[in-house]
Amino acid sequence: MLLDLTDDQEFFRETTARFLDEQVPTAELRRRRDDPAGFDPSYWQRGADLGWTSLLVGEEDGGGTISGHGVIDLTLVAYEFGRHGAPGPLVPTNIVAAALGTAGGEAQASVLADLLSGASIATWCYEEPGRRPLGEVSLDIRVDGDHIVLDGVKRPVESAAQAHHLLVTGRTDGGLTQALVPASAPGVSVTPLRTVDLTRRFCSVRFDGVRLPIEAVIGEVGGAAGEAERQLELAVALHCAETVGAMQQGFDMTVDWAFDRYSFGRPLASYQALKHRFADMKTWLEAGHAVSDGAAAAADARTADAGELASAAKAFLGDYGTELLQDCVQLHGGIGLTFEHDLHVFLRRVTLNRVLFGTPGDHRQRLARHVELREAVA
Amino acid sequence: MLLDLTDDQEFFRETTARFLDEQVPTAELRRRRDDPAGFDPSYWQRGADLGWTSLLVGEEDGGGTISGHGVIDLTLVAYEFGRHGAPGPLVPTNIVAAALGTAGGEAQASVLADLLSGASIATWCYEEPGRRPLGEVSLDIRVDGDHIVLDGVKRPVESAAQAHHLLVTGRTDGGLTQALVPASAPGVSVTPLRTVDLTRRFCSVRFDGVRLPIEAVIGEVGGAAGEAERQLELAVALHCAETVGAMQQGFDMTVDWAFDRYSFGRPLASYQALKHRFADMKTWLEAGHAVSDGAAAAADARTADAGELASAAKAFLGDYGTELLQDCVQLHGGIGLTFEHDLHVFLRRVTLNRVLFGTPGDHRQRLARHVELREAVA
Amino acid sequence: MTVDTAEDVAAFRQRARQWIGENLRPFSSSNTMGLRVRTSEEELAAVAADRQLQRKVFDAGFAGICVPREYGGQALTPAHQRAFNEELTGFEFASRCQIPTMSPCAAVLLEFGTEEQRRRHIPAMLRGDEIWMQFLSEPSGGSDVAGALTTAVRDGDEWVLNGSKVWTTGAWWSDWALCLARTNWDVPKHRGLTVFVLPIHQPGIEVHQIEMLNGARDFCQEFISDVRIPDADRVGEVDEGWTVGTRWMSHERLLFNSPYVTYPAGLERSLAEGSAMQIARDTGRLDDPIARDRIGEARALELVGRQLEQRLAAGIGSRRLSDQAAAIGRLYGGLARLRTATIKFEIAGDAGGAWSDDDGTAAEIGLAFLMRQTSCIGGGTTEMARNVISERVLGMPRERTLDRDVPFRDVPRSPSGRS
Amino acid sequence: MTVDTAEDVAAFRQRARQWIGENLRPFSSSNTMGLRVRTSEEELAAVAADRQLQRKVFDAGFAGICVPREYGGQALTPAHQRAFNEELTGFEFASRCQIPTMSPCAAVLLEFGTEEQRRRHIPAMLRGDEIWMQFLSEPSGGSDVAGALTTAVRDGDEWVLNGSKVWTTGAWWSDWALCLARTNWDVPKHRGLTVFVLPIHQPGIEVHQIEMLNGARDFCQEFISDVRIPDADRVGEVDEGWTVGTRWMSHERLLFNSPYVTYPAGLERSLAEGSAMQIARDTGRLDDPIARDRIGEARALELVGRQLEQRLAAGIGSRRLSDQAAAIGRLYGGLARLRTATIKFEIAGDAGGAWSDDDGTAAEIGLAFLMRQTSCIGGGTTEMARNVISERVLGMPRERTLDRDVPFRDVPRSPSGRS
Repeated sequence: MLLDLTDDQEFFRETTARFLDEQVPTAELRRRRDDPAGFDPSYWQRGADLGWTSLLVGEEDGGGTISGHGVIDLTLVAYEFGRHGAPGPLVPTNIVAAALGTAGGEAQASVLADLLSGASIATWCYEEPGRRPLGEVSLDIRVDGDHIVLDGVKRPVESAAQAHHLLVTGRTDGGLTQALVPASAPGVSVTPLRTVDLTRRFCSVRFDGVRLPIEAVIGEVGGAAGEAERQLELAVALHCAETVGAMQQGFDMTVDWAFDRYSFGRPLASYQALKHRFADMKTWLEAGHAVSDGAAAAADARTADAGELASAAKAFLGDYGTELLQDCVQLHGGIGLTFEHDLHVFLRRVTLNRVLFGTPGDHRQRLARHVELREAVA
Repeated sequence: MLLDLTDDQEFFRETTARFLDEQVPTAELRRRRDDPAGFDPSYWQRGADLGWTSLLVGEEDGGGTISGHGVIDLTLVAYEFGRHGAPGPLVPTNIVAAALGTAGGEAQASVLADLLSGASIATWCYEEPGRRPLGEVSLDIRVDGDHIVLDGVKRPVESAAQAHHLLVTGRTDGGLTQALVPASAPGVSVTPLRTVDLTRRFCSVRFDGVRLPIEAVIGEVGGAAGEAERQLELAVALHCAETVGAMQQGFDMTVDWAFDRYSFGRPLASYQALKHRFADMKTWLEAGHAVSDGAAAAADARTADAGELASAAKAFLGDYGTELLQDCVQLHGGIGLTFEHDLHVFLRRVTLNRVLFGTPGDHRQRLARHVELREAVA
Repeated sequence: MTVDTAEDVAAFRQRARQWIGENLRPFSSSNTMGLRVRTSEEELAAVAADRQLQRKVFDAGFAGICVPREYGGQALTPAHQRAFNEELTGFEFASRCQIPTMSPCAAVLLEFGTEEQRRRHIPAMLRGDEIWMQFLSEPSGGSDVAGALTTAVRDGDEWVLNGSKVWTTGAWWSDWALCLARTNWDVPKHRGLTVFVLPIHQPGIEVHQIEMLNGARDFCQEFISDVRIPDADRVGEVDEGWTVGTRWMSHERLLFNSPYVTYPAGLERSLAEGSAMQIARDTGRLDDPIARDRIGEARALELVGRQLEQRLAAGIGSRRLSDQAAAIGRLYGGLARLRTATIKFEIAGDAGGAWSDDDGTAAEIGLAFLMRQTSCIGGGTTEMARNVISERVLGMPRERTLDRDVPFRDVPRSPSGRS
Repeated sequence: MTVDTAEDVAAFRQRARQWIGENLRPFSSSNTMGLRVRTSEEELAAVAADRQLQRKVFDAGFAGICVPREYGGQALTPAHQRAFNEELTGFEFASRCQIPTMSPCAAVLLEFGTEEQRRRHIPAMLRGDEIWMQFLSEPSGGSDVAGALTTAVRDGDEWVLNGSKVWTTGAWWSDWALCLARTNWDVPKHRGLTVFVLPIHQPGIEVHQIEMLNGARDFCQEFISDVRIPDADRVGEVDEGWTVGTRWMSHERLLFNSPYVTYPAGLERSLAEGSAMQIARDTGRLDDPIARDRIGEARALELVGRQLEQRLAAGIGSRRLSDQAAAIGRLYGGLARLRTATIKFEIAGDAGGAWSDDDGTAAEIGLAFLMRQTSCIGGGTTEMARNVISERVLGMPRERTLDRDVPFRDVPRSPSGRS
């Protein structure tokens, strides 16, 4: 997270942090382990009141930022989500809200308003089963007169069983098309997946000849590749901010533990072999803060290197996020593997985030492509 | 190296170790940095007298083992070569001698006798330039009546500029063919390469329409794939034994250093962060001994898993050999990077061995293939 | 019956093979301890089945192969036990009656127990009537087991115990415990310990099942309040518990290699969940060079690990390596298993994070990844192994301890009182 | 001239840009210090060229931009120096007259030197007439620079120096040295040090060029025998050398960010030898997914490193992070460069071990791999960085030192006498 927030940003972050402290302490997260949604609608609505859903949407559409940099502001919420292991469809709802704010038509105005108010939630159906390069989409969106027809499977999709609206990215001839699909549309079937996470819920979503009026299309038919990439950058930046929050929390807990826990008459924090591992962890953590902030700032300013920075952030945080939390477990010993301990809440968060919207390996392939294109120009 | 050698093996190892102590102390290796061969013929001949060249050849052909397990006996020499950073074409000459002993005809009998006596040396031309899976050979060996014709390039080839005989592995139609080529044959051109090593010399060898009587073929035309694989297993096992020797020497030097060097009034060996790294290194070292010995025993006994164990040894030792020596450098600090220090002799050895006869990555691909074939059977 | 006149190993093996083939069912992981998450009812049923199975082996004369006859055993040699274990490969066995019941608990009683203690407990163990646990680790202790805070105070012919023990596998369905307790706070820590045996299920002992993050509930914690133990249930001398404790831990480290433990040879190796190659197949990455690179790496680690185990066993056996070199195998094994769990998770891709039951071997790989550090924590941490290797194998200076030469009550302890 | 009336940065930048464009040649790595292995003749020619170039910059009024006018400088601000450095990107510069001459040496003289010392040396430095070295590290010392054994003994108005210094880059062609010496063995180590300046080329100083394993001969070792220094060449108080030394090392850590150093902005980044992608191209692995994975990893490390440097600079600047947090950047940078060197070596395949000149960027990558640890040794080891991060940033207990509260002569030292 940024070291120098504005006063407004700091107040905003602090408000969300306090709200999450109250609403979703780790005991509450444990209690909700089998809750199908993982959160109450009222929780989400109160979060929307705090501004969780409006930061990527222009004021003319009912949104607004804290600092003029909505993406950065939103990463403050994401960071606190990571630090608390908080539930709620923060990433997907904001992605959909941003997409509707940018390219949504009249048909979607009321949907957007409901998303902003927290009255309804939405999710983005992007990734697909099976190995493929990140960003390769095969779900079929066919134009049939003044209708479109969707066929294919998306997974994993966050909160799909709770979402009222599904933003679906599919392929139409050579290009990408995005459509907003009511979750209740005939032909949509949602199957819960099992996950490593305790708080968030993911599903596989199948579209069997789902037929909608062409007004469901967001943006241009066959011309949504740029929007999809933009959404991917946002999703990655937000997950990275969450991951950094979870890393920070796990790290802080483990530093406290090292000072408090005595072994052979000395605190763990006095053992040089452990001290050096804490130094490594601190370095990964600060590097993680730095690149996560860099990716958020680039996505906010829509600079040319936003995609590359997002991939660098994801490649780095995917690997080092899990390594850091795993080393926190190691330093705790057996107690760090128990359900009653808080550590796994954060390990779960970074573990799942690591594989969402591209694994570190997927993003390294993207980075290589960036390097190749740049060197070809140079 | 094996923990429990027979008395004969121990005497044999010790004899070679003493000879190398005398003949090629590290100061001598430094002195020969620009020597085109890196060693004198008399050195090699005396080594042959000690038994360096005869271990993979049957008694009927003038060879003989120490323990009845010639490959294991030879790894004792290779281990001492690694521990001393010793020069001389140990690996290639033995590979060629083994090949001639197994499949050489009358035509090669005197060549083999000269290799065993140390009067002449030979090398194996196997690897080729450019990326390809390990073992894929493209040098062309064409049968033309009662002659064969060779066209292609081999590199890196050890001691090619000093060798009198070149065992060349090439492709004839669908199969592999091996031929023994006099280094003086018209059409053979040898170009020295630069290397990371100080003691050994490597070249690129070009064969331009090299024409030889068909008696030059070792074994069957088009039927040498098994022999080539066998030679590869031997080469890998011997390089692994060398690498373990170099690791042991670097490790021992660094342990001594850690006890002797004081920092802030304490020996380095008293700092837990360093102690834990020594523990890791010791573990890699013992694991390296173990798998190197395992690969040698399997190659000696020609068990079905010899190829897989060779690849496991190379994959492990390629990576951990260099990591161990690099950490020895780190623990020495700047002095470990100077030319006057001995450490780089061993770092060079493991670094070059790492990429000869397949990189660790090449051997990991081979291991995956082994797993796949086994699981297909199961 | 002496070793000379004992049945030779080949004949014993033949007899064992025949009996096993005629009487035991094929091995199934569904019933074996620790291999799956089970409901309490399922676990209790499995315990009862294990007791019956152990009784069947006992009645056939194959229980306690290395245990003296006077305690219900067969008085044969470790070679006989190995032969039995080899013949047992692929068959069911009483997993819950082996570790820690036979080793270290029975082993410690054989070495330090009174004649009465041995005659009372060891035959009961061999019949499956008594399942034992180790009351060794404590919540405050971590790697420092000699720093036990659980205290036994003498009261006439009895001792009164108070404290807490943890990481007892299956204590909630076990019968007896071997317990390390502090009997003197006024001497340095290793000199004020004593070992006892006690029944687990009695007033004053509350057994709490610990849920692990993957849902497993095998481990327990016990809260011990004013439990009274007759002095007859003391093992070894008062305040000499560390003498017992050192051997206790040495038996513990033997695991399935203990001559008192019946365990199908090679089982551990065959129990690995889906191989990296299977996961690649199930996630469509069989042709992905990166996945194959990782598969090759996992295979190399496995093969190197086997060679290392053989080298260490041979070297320790022939005294070319010190006993402490076993820590090298522990460190390698911990790190290799950790890396392999990571490789599998990486190959699984997003199915490692979110999966359906249709994902084959990729399903639940994410949970294994969450539990990854188990291999570097359980049975002594890799940090302790690194201390042992550097100090005991390489002879480097020992870490400074602040608890050696002072009365245990004066040892610095956590400011929060948590430890 | 005060800062108020100084030329503003924009105008200065404009003037600098014009002068640079009209007077300087494009940057070429062939002449720059430390970038290639050179013969002695080549190196001396490059030194002479650097002196001339420095003089040219001095004559144009662009040398010592932040140095006071009375010592030959321009008395401008760090912002002016940054602007100059930015305009210098892509142009030649006097690489051998910057570090350590201007920082830390000139910086230390400005802070602790006598007026006479400053007037004598700093203008000479700015004109390219004096090139300075640091006599700081010693063969015995490693990371412990305060443990200097080089000794200065007072003799009337003079001091007599004996000892040895090492890791002085280019001492054989340099003029003066800033030297840390022990003046009192009867007090704890930090309290018996004094700083001096001295000419390098004089009887009693033997300069030995150290050959590195890749053939480079930039580093030197000096053997100092009975060298006499007037007390006027002492810097700071007697036995207060650690006060000077602390600031000295703090200037040293600034490297190219020192306001006294002229260095083209972004140069370091552009100096990397063949990129991982170029090596992949030159070895035919451009389509190899594994090579591309590593290329992506190297790129991620580079981008993360830039973001981290910015974060640390901003945080230290705004006091949200302590100065000690710079060690985080040092550790990251060392490990990232190490990993990148390994990646390049791996991509090069067998050309990394044996190469011909036709191998393009893959040639000599093996030598860079042999030198890999340089990034984790030079300028303070990564081990020291980890100590700083854990102790000074995280506040963990300091390592026990046995040299703090005892007279330096009683500090435990190597049994072999090597250190």
